[in-house]
Order: sequence, then C-alpha cells, then structure tokens
Amino acid sequence: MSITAVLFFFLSALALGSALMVIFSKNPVHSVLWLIATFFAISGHYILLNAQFLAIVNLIVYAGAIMVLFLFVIMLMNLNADTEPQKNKWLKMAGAVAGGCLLLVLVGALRDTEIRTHAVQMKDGNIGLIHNLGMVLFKEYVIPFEISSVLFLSAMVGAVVIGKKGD
Amino acid sequence: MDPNNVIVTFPELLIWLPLAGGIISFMLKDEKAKSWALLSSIITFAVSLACLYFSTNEWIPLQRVSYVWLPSLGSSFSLQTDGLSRLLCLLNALAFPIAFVATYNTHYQKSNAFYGLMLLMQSGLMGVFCTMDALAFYFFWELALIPAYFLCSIWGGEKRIAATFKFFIYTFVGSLFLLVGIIYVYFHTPNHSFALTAFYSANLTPAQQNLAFWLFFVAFAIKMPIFPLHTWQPDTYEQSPTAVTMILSGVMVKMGIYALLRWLLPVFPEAVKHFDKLIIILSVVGMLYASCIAIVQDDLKRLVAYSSIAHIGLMSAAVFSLNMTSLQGVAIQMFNHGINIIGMWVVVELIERQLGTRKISALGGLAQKAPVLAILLVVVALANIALPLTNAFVGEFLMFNGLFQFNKWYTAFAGLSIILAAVYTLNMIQRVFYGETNAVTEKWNSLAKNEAIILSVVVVLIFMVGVFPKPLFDLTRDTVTSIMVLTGSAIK
Amino acid sequence: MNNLVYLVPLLPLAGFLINGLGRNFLSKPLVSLIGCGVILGSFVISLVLFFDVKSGHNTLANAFEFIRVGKLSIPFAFQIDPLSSLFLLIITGVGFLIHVYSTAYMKEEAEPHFARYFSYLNLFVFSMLLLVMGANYVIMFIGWEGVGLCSYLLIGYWFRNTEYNNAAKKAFVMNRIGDLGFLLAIFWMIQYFGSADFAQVFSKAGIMPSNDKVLVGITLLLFVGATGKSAQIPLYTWLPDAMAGPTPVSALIHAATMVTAGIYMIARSNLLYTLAPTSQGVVAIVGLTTAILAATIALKQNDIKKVLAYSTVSQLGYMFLGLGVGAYTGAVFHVMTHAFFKALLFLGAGSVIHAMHHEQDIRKMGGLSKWLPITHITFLLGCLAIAGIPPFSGFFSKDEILNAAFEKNPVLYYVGLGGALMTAYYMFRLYAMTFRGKFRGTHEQEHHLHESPAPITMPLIVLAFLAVVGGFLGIPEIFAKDAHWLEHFLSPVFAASTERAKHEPMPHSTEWTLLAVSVVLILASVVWAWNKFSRYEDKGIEETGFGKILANKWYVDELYDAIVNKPLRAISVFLNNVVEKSAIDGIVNGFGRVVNYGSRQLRLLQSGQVGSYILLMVIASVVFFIIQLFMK
Amino acid sequence: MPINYYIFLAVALFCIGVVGVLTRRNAIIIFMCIELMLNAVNLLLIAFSKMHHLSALALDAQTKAGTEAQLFVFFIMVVAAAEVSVGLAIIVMMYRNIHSVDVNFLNRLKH
Repeated sequence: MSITAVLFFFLSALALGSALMVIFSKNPVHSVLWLIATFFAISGHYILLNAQFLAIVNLIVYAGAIMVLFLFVIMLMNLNADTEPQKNKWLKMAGAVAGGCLLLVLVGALRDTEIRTHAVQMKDGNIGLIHNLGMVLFKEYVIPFEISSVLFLSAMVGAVVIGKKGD
Repeated sequence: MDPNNVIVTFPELLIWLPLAGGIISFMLKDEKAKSWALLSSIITFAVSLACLYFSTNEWIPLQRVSYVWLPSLGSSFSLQTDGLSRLLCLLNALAFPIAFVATYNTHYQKSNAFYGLMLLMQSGLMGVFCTMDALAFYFFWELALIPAYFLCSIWGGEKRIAATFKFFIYTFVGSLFLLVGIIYVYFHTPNHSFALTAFYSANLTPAQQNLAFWLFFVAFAIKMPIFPLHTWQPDTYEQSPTAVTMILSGVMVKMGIYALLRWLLPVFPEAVKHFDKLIIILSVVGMLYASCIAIVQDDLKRLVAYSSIAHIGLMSAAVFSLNMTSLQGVAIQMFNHGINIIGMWVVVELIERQLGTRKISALGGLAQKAPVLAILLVVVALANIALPLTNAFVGEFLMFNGLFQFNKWYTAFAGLSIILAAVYTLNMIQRVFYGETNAVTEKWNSLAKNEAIILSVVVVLIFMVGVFPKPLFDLTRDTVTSIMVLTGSAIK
Repeated sequence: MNNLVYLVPLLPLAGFLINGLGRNFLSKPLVSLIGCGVILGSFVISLVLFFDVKSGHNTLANAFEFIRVGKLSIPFAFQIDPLSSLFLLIITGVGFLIHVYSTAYMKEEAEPHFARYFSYLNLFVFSMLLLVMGANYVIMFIGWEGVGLCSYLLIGYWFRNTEYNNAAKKAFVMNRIGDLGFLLAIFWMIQYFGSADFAQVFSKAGIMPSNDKVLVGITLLLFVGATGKSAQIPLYTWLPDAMAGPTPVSALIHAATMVTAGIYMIARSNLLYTLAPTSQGVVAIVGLTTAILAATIALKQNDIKKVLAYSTVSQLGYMFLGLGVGAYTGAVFHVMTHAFFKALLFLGAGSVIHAMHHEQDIRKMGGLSKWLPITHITFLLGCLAIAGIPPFSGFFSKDEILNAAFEKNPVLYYVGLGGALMTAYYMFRLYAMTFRGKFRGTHEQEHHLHESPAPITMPLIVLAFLAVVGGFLGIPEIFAKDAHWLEHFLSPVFAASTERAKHEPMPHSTEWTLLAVSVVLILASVVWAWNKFSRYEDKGIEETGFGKILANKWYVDELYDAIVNKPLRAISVFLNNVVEKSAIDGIVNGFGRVVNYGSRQLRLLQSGQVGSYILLMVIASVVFFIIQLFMK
Repeated sequence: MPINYYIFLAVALFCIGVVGVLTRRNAIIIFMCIELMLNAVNLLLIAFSKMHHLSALALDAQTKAGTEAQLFVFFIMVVAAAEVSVGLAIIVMMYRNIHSVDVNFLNRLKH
C-alpha cells in the first residue's frame, strides 16, 4: 500500500469519525471542535488531490473564520449539553433510519457506475496552484468574483439588520 | 357598403361591444353605470338585429372572421355565425336590455362593478355562440362563467356564498372535464387543430368516442342542467340577484344545449347513438322529478328553477332523439324558453321588490291589487306550460313529436310532465294572485312603466313566435340540417 | 269565400282584444255591444258559409304556414264542410244568445270585470271556432287547449273564492290529462301518416286493414282526449265542479259547446274509428257507463246547476254511445239538440238563480211558476225535450242513438233506455221541485221574486223554440221517407264510414215497438216524478244507504283524492325532502365533506416543524432514487 | 485511487450531515451539519475535477481541465461564508426572542 493510500484511508477515517462525533456529542462546543477536525481531514484530502489553494482556503475560511463564528455564538448563548431538550425518540430513530436509507440507496446506486474505476490523479499536478486558479478566476470568472463581493456586502447588511436589537 | 371590404365583422362587434361596455362601466361612477349598461346593451341588441338582417349569402364576409391566435397549437381565433348562432346571439342581446330595464328600479351596491361584470358575461356568452374553435370556445365558456360567480357571490342573497360555491365547483368541475376532453380530441384530429371542422373529422374509435363523449357531456349536462347534476341550479337561482338569474336561466343554460348541438352531436356521433337511450331516460326522469318537486316549492324562485329544469330535461331528451323534428324544436325552443323564463323572473322580481317576500304561502289576492301584472304573468305562465299559440307550444310540440319518433313510451312518460306543469303553475297563479288579499299583498303599489313595458314586450314576443314561428324555422333550418347531416352521415 | 272564413274566428278575437285591452275605459253598454256584436257577425258569416256548404261547396282556406320541419308541414288552415259549418252555427248561434243573456245576468259586476268576462267569452268563442274549423289535428288541438284555458278562466272568474279557483284548476288539469292523449295521438299520426291533415290522414288510413294496431292506438288516444274535454269516465269529475262559473258560462261552455268538442273530434275522425272496431267498442261502453253513472248521481243532487251538470255528463255519454255504435249522424244530431235544450235549461236555471238571489238549492225553491212565467214555460219545454218526449227535439236525437245501439247489441239499448228513464225522472224532479208546490225559501227572497228582464227571457224563448222544433231536422225514416235532412246534409263527411259499415236497416215493426215502449216508459217516469215532487216538503232528512252514496257522487272525488292527489303530493314531498335534499344534495355535499375531512387529516402532516419537513424531503428523495434507479 | 472511494466518502459524509439535521434539535448543530454536507459536496467536486484532469491529460499535456471545478468550490465557500453570517444572525435573533435555539419552537409555518 502506497503512502497516498495510507494517507487516504487515514484521512477518510478521521473525517468520518469526527463527523460522527459532530452529530453525537451532546455539547455544542464539542461538536464545533469535532467539526473543525473534520475540516482538517477534508483539507488533507484536498492536499492529496493537489488542490493546495483550496485546502488552505478551507482551513482559513471554514476551520478558521466560520467555526470561530460558531463558537462565538454558542458561547454567547451559553449553551451546554443540558439545554438541548431531547427530541422524540421515534422521530430520532426515523431520522437515523432515513439517513441510513439514503446512504444505502446512494451507495447502491453508485456502486455500479461506469466511471467507478476511473482513477483520480494524486500527488502531482499543478492546476490546484494559486497561479493557475488565479489566471482563470480573474480572467474568465472575474464578473462572478466581483458579484460575490456584492453578495458579501448584502450578507453583511442582512446580518446587521437581523442582528439589530429590538424594534 | 362592400361586404368584401369590411373593417369589422358582426361576430367581432357582438363580442367586443359588450366587453368594451363592461370595461367602461368599471370606470364609471356608480350612478351612471346603470344607464350606461342599458345603453350598451341596447347597442349590442341593435347590432344583433343587424347581424340577423345582413345574413344573406352576399353578406357572408360580414359574418365570418378568423385571426391567427396560437398557430403552433393549431388554434385560431375564428368566429362565424350561422342561423343558430344568430338566433342565440339575438336572445343574448335581447335578454340583457330586458334584465336591465326590469331591474332598473333596483339599486345595486357598487353598481359600476355589477354592470361591468354583467356586460363581461354577455361578451363571454356571445363568444360561446360565435366561435368555431375549440380553444376559443373553452375560453369564452369560462369568461361567461367567472363573472357569474362574482355577481352571485357579491350581490346575492343571504346564503349566497354557499350557493355560489356549489355553483362554481359544479361548473368548474364540468369545465375541467371539458378541457380534458377538448385536448383529448385535439390529439386525435388529423393535423392537430382546434378548429371545429377538424373536430368533426377527428379519428376516434368507438371506444375513444365513448370516453370523450362523457368528458364533453358532463360539462354540458352540468350547465344545462340534467338530472341528477342539477342541484346547484335552484340554490344559485334563489340566491343570485334577479338580473343575474335572468341571464343564468335565460341565456347561460342555452350554452349547454347549444354546445350539445354544436360540439357534441357531430363530434361523437357513434357515442351519441350508443348512449342516447340512457340520456333520454335520465332526462325524462329528471323532467318528472323536477316537476314533482316544483309542486311543493314555497319559494317562487325555486319553483321557477325547478320548472326550468323540467323544460331543459325535455330539450336534452329531444337533442338525443336526434331527428330533424326534435332538433328543430330544440333550436327554436332555446329562444322561446329564454324569453319565457325571463318573463317569469321579471314577475318574481317585481313581487319580491314590492312586497319583500317570495314565499308563495305569504301571498294572495294580488290580482285585485295588480290586475295588469296578473294578466301578464298568466300569459307568461301559460307560455311556460306550452299552451298553443304561445311560443313554447311550437317548440315543445316539435320536441315531443321528435321524441315520439324515437320512442313512444318515453314520450308518454315525458308527457306526464305537461300535466304536472299545469298543476304547479296553476297552483302558483292561484296562491299568488287569486283569493283574498292579505297584509303582505296590501302593500302593493303599482306597476312601474318600465316594468309594464318590458313585460309587454315579452308577451308580444310570446304571441308573435307562437302564432307565426316561420322566421325562427327559416333561421335555424340550415344549421339543424347540417347538424343532422354531419351526425347522420357519420353513423352510416 | 276564403276571406270570409278568416273573419269567423277573427271577429271574436277582435272582440276579445278590444274588450280585454279597453276594460278600464269601455262602458258596460259598449262592452256588451262589442261582445255580442262580434259574435253576431260571426254568426251571420257562418250562415253564409252554411248556405255555401249546403250548395255543395266546401272551403279550404290556407292562412299561412305554421310549422314546417323536413317533410312535415302543418299549415294554419281552415276547413268548412258540412260538419264544421253545422258546429259553426251552433257555436255562434247559441253563443250569441248566451252573450245577450250575459249582458243582463252579469250587469252587477264592476266595469273592468264585466269587460273581462266578455273578453273571456269572446276568446272562448274564438278558440272553439278554431277547434271546429281547423283543417288538421294541430289546429284543432290549438282550439282544444284554448277552450280549456277559457273554461279555466271563466270557472275561476270570481277569483277571490278559493273553491272556485280549485274547481277551475281541476278542470284545467283534467283537461290536460286528456290533452296529453290527444297530443300523443297527433304524434302517432304524424309519425305514421306523415301528416296531421284530415284529408291526408283519412286517405292514408282508408287503405289500412280494419283493427290495425296503429289505428286502435291512435283512436284510443284520441278518445282519451275526448274523455277529458267531454267529461267522460274517468275524467268527468271536473264538469260538475265547473258549475262554479257564472251560469251563462255553464250554459255555453259546459253544456252547449266546449264539452261537445270530444264528439266533434271523434265524428271528424269517424273513418279511423270505423276502421278500429275495438276502439269503437271502448267508446260505446265508456259512453254508456258514463251516461248511467251520471244519471244515478243526478237523481240525488239538490243544487240546480249540479243536476244539470250531471245531466250534461250523462247526455254526453249518450253521444259517445252513438259514436261508439257508428251512429255518427245521431251523435252530431244529439249534440245539436242538446245544445238547444241544455243551454235553455242552464239559462233557465240562471234566470231562477238570478231571481232567487244566488240561491241554488232546489229544496229552498218551489212554486216559482207563479213569479217566473216565461222562465217556467221555457224550462218545462226544455225538460220535455231532454226527457225525450215526442215531438220535442230530444226525442228524435236520442231515439236515433238508441236505435243504433239496439242494432249493435240490444243490451246497450236496454241499459241506455234505463238511463233515459232516469233522465226523465231527475229532470222532472228538478222541474217539480223548482216550479211546482209551495215556495220554501225565506220571505225576503219571496218578496224579491220577479221575472227576469228581456235580455234574459228573449234567449230563453228563442232556445225554447229551437228545442221544440230542432228535432224535425232529423225525422226518422219510419215517419217519413227521406225526411232526415241532417243525415243527408252530413253524408259527405261520414260517407267513407257508412260505406264500410253497411248494415241492414231494422225492420220497421221492431222500430215501432221500441219507440212505443220507450215513450210509454218515459211518460210513466215523468208522471211519477211530477207527482212525487210537486208536493215536496223540505224535512231536512239526510240521505241514507244507497241514496247517500248517490248524493255523494259514488265517492269518486274522494277516491281520486286518495289514489292520485295525495300520493302525488306525498311523492313530491318525499322527492323534495328526501331525495333532493338528502340523497342528491347529500352526495354532492358528501364529496365536499370527504375532501374537507381528507384535507384536515393531511394538514396534520404540516406540523410546521422544520425537522419533519426535512425528514419527509429525505424520505421522498430516497423514494425517488429508488424509483429512478431500481425500477426500470 | 479510484473515484469510487471518493464518492463513497463524500456520500457518507453527506449522509452523516443529513442524519444530524434530522436527529438534532439545536439550530446551531443543524447549521453545522449543513456545513458538513456542503463540505462533502466540495470534496466530491474536487475529486471529480482531478479525475477529469487525468483523462484530459491523455489528450493534451498542457491541459487546464478541472480548474473550473475548483473555482466552483471556491465560490461555494464564498457563498457558505455569507450564508453562515446571515444564518447565525438569524439564530441569534431567534435566541433573543424565544430564549432557545430549539427548532421545534419554530412551528409558526403551521399557522
């Protein structure tokens, strides 16, 4: 087994395990931390796939900024394990079963696709480099890029308006 | 005037005039709307008379028009009048001024909207009678229906919402069936067209015809209505403002019969042959049933409603007897029934407005207070029971005659309804007009001029057609013959 | 000649319109003048037409096309032939006299009502003329329904009285039942013969075999129509009730003219009936039964007009008997004489009622001959005529019918004779109780008793004259050879029938015997009644036993009420309350309720909780995946 | 590494996210699960991009195929960031109003 394969399986196990912990931990703070772990694992996958830029962005934006925001909010509200009331047990079961079914169905469906043996390039390759992406982003995708700044602006305004107290 | 170089044709005028009138009425002030609506309807009436007059061969270009509408679907906005259409347009154009004059003394809230909707309805009705394209037909069918819904639900009586709801659901379900049916037949037309002629030449196997037949028939049967799909009618007639009831019963039910003649018989000739017995039996049962129920009604409006159901039953039986005599009878009876029942409603309206009640048991002795009204009502009521020399006799005579050619026993049973009709009509006359006056009927003032005139017009029409029906025969003969030919040739 | 033909019905129509529209402006004398004048005009024209016909010239006037559909054409056409011209004379002649009579009889009415009365009367004459002049069954039917309408309007003339209105309604509805039969017969004729024209129908029927199913059907249906209009079993009960109308109306409509429409119709269709002996038998038996039944009821009635009404029903029965045994001329002859003497009797009764201030109970009368001499004499003549005493008119006509019945079947004759005896008995009971003996009314009534004015007595005298001499138009062969003028006159109409139903004439000896027997028996019955009731005292005794049944008219009204009216009402109420409201509306509303209920249940799925929505979404996508991927 | 492995990994992560959304009532956790699902998709996108790149290399050594997919992921992250800011603002407001982040209290949709 090559090193990449080892890394792949290790990162996969880490991602799945942390993801499961996200949904199973009682304490929201723990969930956030497990989610960060998941993101790290996914970033590892990105690196394995030579998407170095995205791996970094993922870490900075997601694991860094967004999750910190989550933590902020949780701590602001002073939530802990006890504050969350238990959901109806049957509904919980139903949710789990439905999710499991979805998994089974998807896996069953995708098991026999014709592209299943296509290989994915690992280790080398340079399209994920910031240079390459930048060339495309600021040439062909410059307008969506600019528009996304408008999106941010409106999100900011929206967050401020929603978060404003009272009235 | 050169008929080949026309700016606007009659069917267009008949549709656009009321439409424009209606839209203008919406914009007018309350008090002006009434006179405006009357004026507009009179203009339409004049146009419909002109349409009758300019109907000879040389004027054909004036009677026919076709616009490109939805070419990709094979539908064109094509209008054309023939004898039957012209007759019904005349009825439609005549009914509205009568209804407006008869209710001139009644004030409706927001009358600009009221009269606007009325005129919209007239436009829709005109369209139904003139169009030669299935999609446009459906469009106008709905256009006529929707204003009726608003008119009844806004200006109706106490239980108007329930009644309107019933009316709407019934007719709407019917319309949906119709739409499905139209699309179904459309896919079986030779080159996917909505034109009437294409429908006539649709390739349908007998089994397909039977299916599509019911899709169409249910819609028309609800509109007419045929037993047992009739229960919306008494409620709606009872709750609607009388002007609307006049139009509903005088003109709108004719839509159903007209549609049977134009859109059902020639399109599904084999299915018609296949189901004729069933439908005639239903119609005859409905006639007797409605007549019996009319006997015990205490509300004038309901009584007239049930009597109308009985009369319509005869018409539908006659349509499905499918012979020259019966169809000719139906063609002219459509006009006659419209006139007569509007006359009945005028009287009911007068009584209700002046005395504040429609309860037969609360009335009595009105003939002493209102002799002229009594005479006019008696004439209209007698026309309603088809006494000879009134207009309805000619139609009913022919319809019964045609039914007799179909089957003797059905006719004998159907004939019982003329006895029952005499029973309930005379009962009504007696209990409303004869006997001694009471506290309610003492309140009677007098007959206003416009009301007397309008009733007199109705009475004159009744006798004119009753004594000399030839013009109506001449008008409708060609249409009836062509329907017979279309239906008959397809059967062979 | 054609234009004159149109004038006959148009004149009364004009009278109707003028009097009807001008009822608020015209004075009573003017109304009377117009009302009577138009009828007189019609009468004069009828006379002209009559002489025209007599000289062998029939008229067929085609006014305009009424209905034309495909091959069927029904013109508005009038036909003047011996039969219709005879009826024209009766209708306009007797009609005119009764109009004149009415001017005095109705003079207490308020002006608009007076004009209304005359307009109705004119309208009636118009309809009746249409009926007899029509050249096809449809025009006849128009008149047929028209007279029914006028009868309705005139019976209910005093519309404030509920009972009168009920009587009017009953008359109209019962007539309508008959009309339905007539109408079906017309349809059948149109279907089978392709026309409703008399000429065409008869010519096509003429070549059909006897007792053909279609002919029997048509004739029976026509007879149903006749039973309605001419008050035969089972539709006769309206006629006695129709006496609610003013007395001249009873005389004109319910004695002289309208009720004989059925006889006219069958006489007109004589060929069809001759070709359908089965129907003829039915006609004869129904006619005879009605004659007897009505006569028995008349025996015990105390209302002067009711007695006359039942007598009319009974006499109509004789006419149908005549038609049924093929004595068409006899039946028409009896129509004519009956029109004379029954109109006379009704008008006489009207005169009595007028004098007695609307008292109609003969138990309260008596000895009126003293005060009402003219009425008394003319009434007596009428009674003699109806009883069938020679040489008064009733004798000849009734004798002709009974003789024909004897030829057909002696049993018919004996039963018929029994009815004739009863007729003589109850008529003279009526006469004796009214004019003989002591006056039994109140003093006040006695004080006001007086002979009626000339407009009332003059028609009485004219009619009495006709009732006396009318019979000489049809003197039987045994008295004088070829003296039966009427038979000769009508022979073109009945030619086809007589040809088909040839029979050996009765030996003269038999005829003489029958004649003698009947006259003696009738005289005996007259004398018996005269003696018995001249000394009548009103003891106020209730009838018992069989008499009670007769006095209550065999309880036929109650029977009809129980088997027709009440069930019909019950059915109607049932249909209205149960079937309409619960069943049909129930189903309709049931749909609505099901939809409503279903929606309410479905609404529970919409818990509003995001979690459940997502759950459903996931489940749905799983299902879609499964469908899409695995179910191919 | 066959693409299948990545697909299954992404699907598994996605389904874990779904289960989380379905079973938890805490709005913040639900929100986090949604982020998890987004990341699963991102992962898949990148895997596909590389697969695509590999097959395109066979035809052209200098190919840039697969870049677009990575840019898509980039944009998804951008949108996610905006979404989180608004979403968290909503949650904060919700907490201010009902002092809970339990989504079951949010059943106003019913009315």
